Amino acid sequence: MHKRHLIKLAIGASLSLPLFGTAAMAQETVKIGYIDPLSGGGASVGEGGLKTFQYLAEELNAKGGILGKKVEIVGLDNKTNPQESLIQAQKAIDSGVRYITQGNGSSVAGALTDFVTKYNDRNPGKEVLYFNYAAVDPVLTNDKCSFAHFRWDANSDIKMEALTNYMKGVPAIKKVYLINQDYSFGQSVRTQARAMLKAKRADVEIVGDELHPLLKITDFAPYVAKIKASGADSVITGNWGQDIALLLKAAADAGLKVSWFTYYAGGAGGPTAIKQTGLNHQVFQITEGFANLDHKTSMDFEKAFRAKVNLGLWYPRAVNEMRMFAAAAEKAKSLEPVKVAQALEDMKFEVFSGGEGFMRKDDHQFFQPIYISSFGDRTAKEPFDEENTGWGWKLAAKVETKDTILPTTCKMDRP
Amino acid sequence: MLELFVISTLNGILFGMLLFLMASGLTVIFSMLGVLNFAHASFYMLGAFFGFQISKWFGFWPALVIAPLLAGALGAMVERYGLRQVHKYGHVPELLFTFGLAFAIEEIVSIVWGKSPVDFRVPALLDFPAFTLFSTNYPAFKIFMLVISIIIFVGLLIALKKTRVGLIVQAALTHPHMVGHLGHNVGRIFMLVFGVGTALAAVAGVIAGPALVTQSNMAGLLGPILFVVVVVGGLGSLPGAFLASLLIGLVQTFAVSMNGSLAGAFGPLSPDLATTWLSDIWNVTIAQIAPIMPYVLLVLILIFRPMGLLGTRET
Amino acid sequence: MLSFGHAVYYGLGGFLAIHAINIIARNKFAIPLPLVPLIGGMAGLIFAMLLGWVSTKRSGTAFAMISLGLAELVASSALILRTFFGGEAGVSANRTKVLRLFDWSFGPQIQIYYLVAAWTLIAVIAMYALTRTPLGRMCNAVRDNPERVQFVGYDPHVIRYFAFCFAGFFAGIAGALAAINFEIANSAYLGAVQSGTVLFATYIGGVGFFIGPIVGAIFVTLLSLGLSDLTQVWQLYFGLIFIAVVLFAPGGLTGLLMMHWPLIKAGTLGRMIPAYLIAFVPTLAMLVGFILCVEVIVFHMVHAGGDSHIKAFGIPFDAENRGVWGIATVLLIGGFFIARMTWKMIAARWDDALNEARAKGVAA
Amino acid sequence: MSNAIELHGVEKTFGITKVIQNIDLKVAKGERHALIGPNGAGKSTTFNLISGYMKPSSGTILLNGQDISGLPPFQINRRGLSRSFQVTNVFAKMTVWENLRCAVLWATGHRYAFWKNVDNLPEVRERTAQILQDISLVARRDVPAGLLTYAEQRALEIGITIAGGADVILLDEPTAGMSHAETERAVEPIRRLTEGRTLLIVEHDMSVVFGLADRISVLVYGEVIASGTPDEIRGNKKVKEAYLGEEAA
Repeated sequence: MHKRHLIKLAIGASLSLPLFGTAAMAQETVKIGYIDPLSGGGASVGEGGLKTFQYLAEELNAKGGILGKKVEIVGLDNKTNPQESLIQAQKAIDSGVRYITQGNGSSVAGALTDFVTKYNDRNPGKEVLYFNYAAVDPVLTNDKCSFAHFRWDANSDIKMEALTNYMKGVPAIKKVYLINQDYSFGQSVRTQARAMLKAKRADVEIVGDELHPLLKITDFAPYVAKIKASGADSVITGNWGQDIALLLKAAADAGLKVSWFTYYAGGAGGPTAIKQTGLNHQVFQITEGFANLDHKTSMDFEKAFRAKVNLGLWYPRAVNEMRMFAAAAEKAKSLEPVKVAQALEDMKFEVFSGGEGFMRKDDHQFFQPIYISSFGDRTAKEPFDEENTGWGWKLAAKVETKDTILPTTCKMDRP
Repeated sequence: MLELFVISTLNGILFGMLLFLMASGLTVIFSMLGVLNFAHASFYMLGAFFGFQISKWFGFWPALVIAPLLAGALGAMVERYGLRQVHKYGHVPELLFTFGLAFAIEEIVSIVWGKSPVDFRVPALLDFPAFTLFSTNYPAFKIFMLVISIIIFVGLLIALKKTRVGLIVQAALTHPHMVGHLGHNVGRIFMLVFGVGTALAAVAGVIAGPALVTQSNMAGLLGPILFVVVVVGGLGSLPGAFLASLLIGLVQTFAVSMNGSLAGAFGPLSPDLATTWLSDIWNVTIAQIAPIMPYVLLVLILIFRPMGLLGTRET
Repeated sequence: MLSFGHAVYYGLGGFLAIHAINIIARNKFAIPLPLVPLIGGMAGLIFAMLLGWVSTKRSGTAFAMISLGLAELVASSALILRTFFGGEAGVSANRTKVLRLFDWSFGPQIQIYYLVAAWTLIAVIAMYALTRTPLGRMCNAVRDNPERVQFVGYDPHVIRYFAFCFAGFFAGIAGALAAINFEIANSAYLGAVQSGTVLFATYIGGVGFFIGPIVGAIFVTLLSLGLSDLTQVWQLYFGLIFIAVVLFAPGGLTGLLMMHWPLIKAGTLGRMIPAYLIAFVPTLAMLVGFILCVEVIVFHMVHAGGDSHIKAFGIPFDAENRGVWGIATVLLIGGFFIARMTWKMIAARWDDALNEARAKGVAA
Repeated sequence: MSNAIELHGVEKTFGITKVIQNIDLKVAKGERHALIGPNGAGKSTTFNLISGYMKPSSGTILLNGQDISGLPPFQINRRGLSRSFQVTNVFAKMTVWENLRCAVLWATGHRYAFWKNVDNLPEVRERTAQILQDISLVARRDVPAGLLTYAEQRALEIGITIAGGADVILLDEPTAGMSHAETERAVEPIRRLTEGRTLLIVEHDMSVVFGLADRISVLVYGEVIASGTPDEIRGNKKVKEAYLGEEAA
């Protein structure tokens, strides 16, 4: 019974052996390895992302590609498993991929950064870059930062900075309850919320601070009872997936009337859940853009995207990522990853949702305007609904790029 | 505080009753057939999804009846055409068969209904707060769930005491070896028991679906806890399963409502230990470890009372 | 014994190995990388010794449930004890930073490959040797008839416990090797998915044969790496293959092959081959029909409205085309009925061949 | 002379049914003792109690003067008592050789050893070979036990029972299901193999019982109604009524 692991591993290792010489130098396409779940529990999210990137690649190709080369997205299924991600990354590199993009799961992102950094150390001249479009663990651009890693999503600290800057101006918020998933991301949301609220709104009382296990709770009623008992008027949560949907559902059942400040209420299944609970414009989300943002080019893009892919654009940042990649390559006049990376550093860019953003050289974190929007019934100014619920996102506040900047502890090794 | 206590008790009992709806079927199947049905929670999930689909077409009330029947029929077929074939190889292959089945059902469900939660709503008739307790609403649907669970519990008791099959099942609970000598009809009884057991799980699914979440991973979330219930209660003991269900329901709900931690009780850890692994244990709150409480309970039971709370059998 | 929690020892071995690499690198201990798996093995062994006594009190179904419960407990605790387990991000290490031996940095993948291969070989030899010891023989006896073992002086619980500890030890080595290969250990190592895959591999390969799990592991790894490239719903096929093996080939793939041994010895195997060939055609047709049906259904359920020219197993086809639907249905149903006839024929031939083999006195 | 086995007031109840009520039984060292009685008298249950397969509800069981009541079977076995089963109970998937070797390993002190090659243990090999010869299965050495003929399995059952070298042997109907000729052939090895040891045997075949036993105890409805030499038992009135009488009728 015991030998199976070993054998499995031996095969895994042999399959991930670099096939020497296959990394063809003169390639006709720019391949981007998209490593995210395409099967299993995370597949619906992963599929959506893949379609987004494929759409963006087509957009670039319609304009002649990057430096005359066609862009191709290679979908690789990591089954939301860090180890599988590494196997897939190796597989991608062996087939000539020099750029990897990934977003779902900070654990995967951590593993990939490590992997890419070590790979670049051990294989000079064959460097690989890793574009992160959604993993928000601050550590990736702080203690564990890497020259090969670039992040387009605002990390969770930045989002909290933006959120607390907004809350600063809302005197109605007096008692805040924190409820988060018990893992690195949830914990960083919680600690940052505590620290930033204390600095900016010392009068706000934190009446509860809850950590619950990740994706394991089927009924949030006990937690909601606790929130209710605490007398909170606002809840801050970084929950995503079913953890946000179920939390909101339980809140609606118990008739809990608070404002919800969330990171991911807009994720797959979230809008459906909010509509179901009837929490009209009580759920807020912090994003770098949303469908109903009054900005002509992004609205046009959204319309075309929905018509083609039949999904809302979840990742405006992915648009930034692909467009900046193209711009950086043009600027460097090369597709060599190291040169592209150098071109990306400190690059200023007019972002998808309007306004200027920049890629900070110190830690490879992208800074951009952040929006706070609420979900509920729509007026003529909000043309798009979500998940056929009839409800849509409405602007609540905009936080300018300069109000999102945080220091970093990153000490990067550069080539 | 009293408010939290009352609400938590209600929630705990409700969760416990839901667990029991499933654990009862699992226990009876285990006693009669000697099979631990790994796919039991999958039938709970099927119940929820069937319920969702049927209530979309005909409304919630027909769904409450049809979905369990459908799931039960499916369960009976699984017994007849699957388990019975494997039976000759012994219990472990039977267990593996249901394990594979659970895996396949989850895949099929996620193909048919997708991986994100479906919009399975509480019927309008019951979509109002039943009562307000110190400003917290208690939804009518949850009261309804409680009532249904209790009705089924009582019905099950009566069926066990009064019907012929019930008596056979009872005999099988205490003397599993006797089942072999029941005569030629044993196949039909097995099929029936399996069907009813899975139908019970499906009932739990239909009523839990709208209140909780109807998603393709719901079986995986509940499955392990179900086994804990059965082991803690004592393999093959229905009263044990009942007790264990309530116990786990209450323990889990109350643990969530508590904030205590070692740091809270004994003050913060000295700074030179603050970065070691000890700080994890020191600062963790009871609420944080609520979901692992059932497993802690399992280990304790195994150490101090290996046959379970009310179990009499060693294996 | 059926363990749903084997990944616990695999994972703990992995974590210990990662921490060991980090500690060795930091303190410059003179321990070369190839010895690190031993540390993982010891970790697996120690935890198996701790948890094993409780879980091996029972066997069979109860053991399966207990192992599952313990696995959940450890996996959930891993997320709470995040200083050691690194939360959900895990702990990483750099394997090239430890003492070098013979100028091997273990940076390049090929060197790791040799390392894994060498350890696998050592472990397989050790395990085989183990089956040849008094304890190994008694393990077999417990599997065969645990009741009788008690009446020749042995405590089956102790034997199960020993077997469990050894299983923990080898799982720990495997975990450490995985950790060295990927240079990271995280809580997914401990999870139910890992345990489930192992279980699948073992039973598809065949329990009760020494090479069974080896065959199973190779088959399942190839399948999961290969199938996920070919079709999106590979997990469904995976589950169905598993069910089919449990239903029709309780001895697993190895069992199927070993069944033929008496025939080979008696020289009557030749008689089976034509029957197999005949049955192969409709069975294949049935499978193709089945796969087509599944893929078409998947397409309509998951990708409704998308591009209907899909590819499954590298074969492109049009999922909207009624012709394809028809072919799929005909292949599935027709294939099934014809195949069933041929299976009966195989069974009859099989009995003949086996009887003849018996008559020759080889089928012991 | 001290007793190998002593039962004092042993009772066993299942639920409300008293299967064994108050058995007192003494088997002297070196004696061949037969336990007889009609079907359902509790003979097999008595065996199960002595060998640890079941725990007595009350009373004490002594083995060579030591209290063994309630001990698990392997502990009792290690103290020198070995039993066979009425329904053949061997390791069906293992060969005859391996079956016997399993039974030899503990007694030769190899216990749970995982550092020795089982094929390189001369004393194990010799002893196994000896038993194999004693039960006349040399020709069937490498045949899986499940494929043996019934009589061969019965022989193997006895072989496993005596292989550990226990000095107290319990045989539960060793000739059950055998033809008359097979039974006759089976008795001689039993006599030879238990030479110098204490034997407690349950047997239905009266010719075997009276031919083999030094003493006989008669068990009826869970009680020992008589104990004595074959001649005494033959002449006992109660026994005639309860048992032999029926047989004769």
